[in-house]
Amino acid sequence: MGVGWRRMVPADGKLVALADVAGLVPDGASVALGGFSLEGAPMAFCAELVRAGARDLELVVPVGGMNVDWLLAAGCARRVLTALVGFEGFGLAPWFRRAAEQGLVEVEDWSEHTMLSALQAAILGVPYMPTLAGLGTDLPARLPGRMWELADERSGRRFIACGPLAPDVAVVHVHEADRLGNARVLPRSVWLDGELVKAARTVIVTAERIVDTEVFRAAPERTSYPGFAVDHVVAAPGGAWPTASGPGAAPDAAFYRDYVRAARDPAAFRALFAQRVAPLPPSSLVPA
Amino acid sequence: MGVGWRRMVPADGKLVALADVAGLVPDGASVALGGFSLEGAPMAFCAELVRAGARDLELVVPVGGMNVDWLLAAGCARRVLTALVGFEGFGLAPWFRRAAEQGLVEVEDWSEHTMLSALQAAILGVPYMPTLAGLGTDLPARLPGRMWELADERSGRRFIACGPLAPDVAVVHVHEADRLGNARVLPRSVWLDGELVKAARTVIVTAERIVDTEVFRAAPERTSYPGFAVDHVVAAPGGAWPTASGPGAAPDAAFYRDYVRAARDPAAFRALFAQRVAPLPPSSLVPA
Amino acid sequence: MSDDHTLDELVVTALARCLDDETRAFNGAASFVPVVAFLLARATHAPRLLWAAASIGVDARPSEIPDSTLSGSLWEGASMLQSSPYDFWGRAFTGRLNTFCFRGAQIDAFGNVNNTVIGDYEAPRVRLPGGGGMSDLGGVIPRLLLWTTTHDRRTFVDRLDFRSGLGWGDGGDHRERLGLPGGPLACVTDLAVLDFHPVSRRMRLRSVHPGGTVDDVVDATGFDLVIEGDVPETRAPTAQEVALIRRLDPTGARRREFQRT
Amino acid sequence: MSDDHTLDELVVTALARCLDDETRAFNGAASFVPVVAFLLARATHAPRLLWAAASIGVDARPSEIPDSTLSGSLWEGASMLQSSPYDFWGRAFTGRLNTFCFRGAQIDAFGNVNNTVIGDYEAPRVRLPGGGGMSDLGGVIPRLLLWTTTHDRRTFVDRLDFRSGLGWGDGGDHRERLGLPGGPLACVTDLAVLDFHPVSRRMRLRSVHPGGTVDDVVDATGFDLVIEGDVPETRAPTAQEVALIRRLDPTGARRREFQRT
Repeated sequence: MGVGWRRMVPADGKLVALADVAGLVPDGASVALGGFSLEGAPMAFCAELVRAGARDLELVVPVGGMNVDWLLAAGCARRVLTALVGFEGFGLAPWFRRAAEQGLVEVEDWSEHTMLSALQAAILGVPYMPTLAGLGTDLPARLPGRMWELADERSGRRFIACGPLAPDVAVVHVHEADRLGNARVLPRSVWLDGELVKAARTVIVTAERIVDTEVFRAAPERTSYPGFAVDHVVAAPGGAWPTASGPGAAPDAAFYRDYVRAARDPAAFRALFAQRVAPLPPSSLVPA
Repeated sequence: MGVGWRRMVPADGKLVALADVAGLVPDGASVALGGFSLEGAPMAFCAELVRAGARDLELVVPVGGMNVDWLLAAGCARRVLTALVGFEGFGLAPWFRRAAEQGLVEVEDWSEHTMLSALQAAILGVPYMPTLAGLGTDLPARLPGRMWELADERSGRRFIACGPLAPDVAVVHVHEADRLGNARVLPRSVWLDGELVKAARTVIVTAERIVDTEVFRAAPERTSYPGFAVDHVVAAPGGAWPTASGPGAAPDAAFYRDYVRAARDPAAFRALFAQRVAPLPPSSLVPA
Repeated sequence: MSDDHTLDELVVTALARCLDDETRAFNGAASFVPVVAFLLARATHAPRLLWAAASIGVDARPSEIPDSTLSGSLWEGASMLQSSPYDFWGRAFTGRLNTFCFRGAQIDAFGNVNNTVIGDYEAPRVRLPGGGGMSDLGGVIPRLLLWTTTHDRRTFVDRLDFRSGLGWGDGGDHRERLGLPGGPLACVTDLAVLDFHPVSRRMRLRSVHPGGTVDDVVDATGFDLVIEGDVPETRAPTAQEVALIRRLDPTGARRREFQRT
Repeated sequence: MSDDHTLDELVVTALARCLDDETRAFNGAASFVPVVAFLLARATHAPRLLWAAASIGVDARPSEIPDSTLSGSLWEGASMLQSSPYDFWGRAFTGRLNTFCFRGAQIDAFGNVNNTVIGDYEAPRVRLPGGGGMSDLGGVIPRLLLWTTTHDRRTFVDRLDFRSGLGWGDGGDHRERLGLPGGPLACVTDLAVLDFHPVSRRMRLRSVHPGGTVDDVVDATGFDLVIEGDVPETRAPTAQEVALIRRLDPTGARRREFQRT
C-alpha cells in the first residue's frame, strides 16, 4: 500500500443520525426513493419524513410500493412520478389508490425506460434523451412537459424525447457504508437506484451496517457507490423493513397482509401505523 | 436448487477452435475489438486474422493500441474508428501512424463518449443519441455521416447527435467462459467492452480458461456476459498477450519496446512479427 | 390426457406451448403464471429456453416461487445477475431478450393494454399500479404474449380507458408505420387461446378450453373476435405436465393469479 | 527551498498547487505527471483530494506508478472500481468528478488542444494517438488543467492543425454561448505557469520557472501572451515536497514525460 495519508475529514464524516434526516429534505423538494417493488426501499427514512410531517414532496419512484404508500397515507407528497406502485401478490397499494382516485395526489405515469432516459438526460446535461419506449402509448400525451414525440429529419424515424429529470434528493438503502460515503448492496445494487444517485443533487444512503473504509478497500469491485458520490450516510439497521432488506431476502409478508387489511378501516389503520411505523401527522389522508 | 434440467445443447456448445475463428469474420466486416490501451485486448484473435490474411476490415476500437497496429501492419483493415490508438509510455503505434500518414487507412477520429453514445443509439434502436461531448471541437465536421450538431427547439440547447454504430462482430477477451457463452473478467469487466458486446450482431469471446457452468452459478454477481449474449467461445490462454491479461496484470513491456524499435527497419520487423505473432501476409503494409 | 388438472395448470400449459427453444424471456412484477410456464417449457419441449428471473437472475433454477416475481430469491441458481439497467434494457431493445408475458387489466381487440386507470384518467374509478415495463416493452419486444385469468367484458373492452402498453396499435400496419418490430403473438386466458389476424391484427379465437364453448368466449369479450371456421378445444395438460407444474411450483404461487384482487 | 530538485519535480509541484480539498480528479492515458501531482497534493495541502486512478480505481493508494496510467495496477488500495462507463461518464458530466489534466501536443492561445494530427488532416506529417477523453471532457469538466513538458513553438501554436479538445474555444464568452460549464483554469509547462485572462480567455503568464526569463517564455510561445506587470518566479518545491515526490513515485515514472517520444 502507498504512503499513509493524513485524512483531515471530520471525525463523524458524512454520518447523520436517523432522527435528524428529515432536516435534509425541505418541504416541496423532489425526492427520489430507491428500492424495487417489495425490495430494498429506504423505509426507515420514509418513516422519519412521516414523523417530521414533511409536506408537498414530489416523489420520484421508478418501481414503488410501500415507500410511496406510507408517504401518501401521511399526506407528505403532492405528486408521484412512477412506472408502477403496487404490492404485487399482496394487492394494490391502498393509499396510493385512494389518493389518486380522490384527486389528493397528482400521479405522473412514466415507464421504466422513459424514466431511465430522463435521468440520463439530466446526468449528461443534454436537453432530451431518445427512446422507443412509450411510442404509440398514451404516456407522452399525459406528460407534455416531461416527454414528447420527435422524428429525426434525416431518417424520419420517430422516438420519444425524454427531458431531464434531476431530483433534489435521492435516498437509497444499502447493506454497508462507511463515514466517507462508500456504500454497497450485496451481492450487487440492482435496477435504477444507481441512476437516481447519479442524477440527484443531494445523495443520502441509509445502511444496515456502518463499517470501516478498509472493508471497501478489501474488495473494491463490490462497492456500489463511491464516497465522493454520497453526501450523507445514515445508520439504519432494518431500514428497509417491511420491504426485503436486499436481493435474496424476503419482505415481511405478514405485515403487508395486515397493512392491506387494516387500510379498509381508518381507525384500525391509524392504530397499526402508529404502532409499527409512526403516528400519522395532521396532514394525513387517513380519515380521523 | 430446482429440478434437474435436460440441457439438449450440442456437446461443444458455442466452443470454436482458435484456428477456425478467422472464418467468423468475413472480409469487409465491421469488427469491434475489446481492450483498453495496454490491457485486455483479444490479441490471439487478431493474430488469427493476420494469419488468415483477412482484408478490408472496418475496425471499431474505442481505446486501441497493439490490436489495431497488428492488423494495420498486416494490411487487414481499410478503416479504423477510434478515440485513441497508442502505446502510452512506449510511444506511438508505428503502423497506425505510418498507415495514416501515407493515406493507406482511413481514420475516423471519434471520442470515447461519442462512441459510447453511437453504440447506445444502435442498442436502443433510436436514430441518434445526444451528448455534449465533441461540441466545439473539429470531430463532427470530419464525420458528417456519424455525428452532427443539433439544437433542441424548445430550449435552444445544442448537442452532438451520434448516429447508431452497430459492428457486425465484437471480440472481447475474458478470464473465464463456459461452453454456453457465460463469461467473466475478474475482478470486473471495464470500460466499453460491455457496450461493444451489446451493440454487435455477432459476439465472440476469447477466454484464458474454459470452465464449467457451475463456476458461474456459484457467484452469478461476478458474471460479465450472460450466455445468451455470446455467440462463440474460443479457448485462448494468454490470448491478451502482449497486452495485460486483465486489470491488475502487466503488459509485456519488453515486447512493446522491441516492437517499436524493430518497426524502424522493415526486415527486422518482419522477422520479429513472424517469430512472435504470425508471418505477415502479402497485403502487409510493411515493405518487403 | 390427465383429468385431474386445475384451470391454473391448463392456462400455464397453454402459455408454455407458445414458447420454444429460441425463447429468451424475462418477467416483470406479478408474473406467477408466466414464470411457471417458462419453467415448464424449459423442462419439456424447450430445454434451451432462456429465462431471466425478474430480468436479473439469468437462467435461474428456483426451487419454489416466492411472494414476488421481482424478488431476489427467484434468482436461485442463476448463472448471472444482470444487475445493470443498461444490460437488461440493452438486451431487450436489441432482441437478445425476445419474449415478455404481460397481463392487462384491460385488453382491446388489437392487444393494446391498460394497467393504469379504470374510468376517467383525471378521476379514476380504480387507480391501478401503472404500466411498469409494459409501457416500454410493448413497442419493442418481438414476441409479446398477453394473458389474463379474468376473461370477461371488464377485461376485454372495445375502448381502453388508458393505453399503458402498445399491442398492434390501431391495427393493420400501424406498428410498421411507427417503425416498431414484432407485436403481440397470442393471448392466453382462463377461457381460450387467441392470436391476432396476420393482416387486420384483430384478436382471433384459436381454441376454447375444455368445458367451454365459442359462445361463452364471445359473450365474455367486449369486442368482435375473428372466428374462422371450427374452433378446436384447447389440449388439456398431460399427467406429466401436471406433475412437473406441481414440482416446479410446489407452493402453488400460480394460483395467486386466480383470486380476485 | 530545496536546491536539489529536478525540473520534473518542479512541474509536478506547480501542477499540485492548482489542486485543493475540493478537487475530485481522474486521469487518462499517458498522465504520469498529473498522477504524481494528485498524490503529492493529497499528501500535503489537500488531504481530502479525491483521485480516481484511470477513472476507475477510486481513492487508490498505489505504491508505485506502472508503465501505463490506465493500468489496473494503479488501482492498488482503491475503495471502489468504477468499472461501468455509465458511472464514470455520469459523474464527469454532472461535475461530481470535476478535475482533469490534459497534455496537448499543440495548444493555442485559448487553451484548445490538438492530439490528433500535425500537418494536413488528410495527409498528416505526424499522425498522433487521437483526442481520447479530451475530446469529450474539454467541454464538460469545470476544472481543466493543461500541461506540457515541451514548451516551444511546436507546442504553443497560433492555429491548431485540428481541434481535438475544446478549451475556451474562440475566446471571450464562446463557451457560455455553447452552453458549456467551466473551462481550462491553468497551463503548467517546463518553462512557466500560465492561466487564462478572465475576460478575453487568452493565455496569461503567471510565473516563470527559476533560471528562466519572461523573454524565454515569449520566445517559446507561437502566439501573444497576456503579460500584466512584473511576472514572479515560480516557487520551487520544498525539500519535503521533493522527498514526498520521490517516495510517491519511487521508479521515477514522472520522468517518462520529459523524454522526446
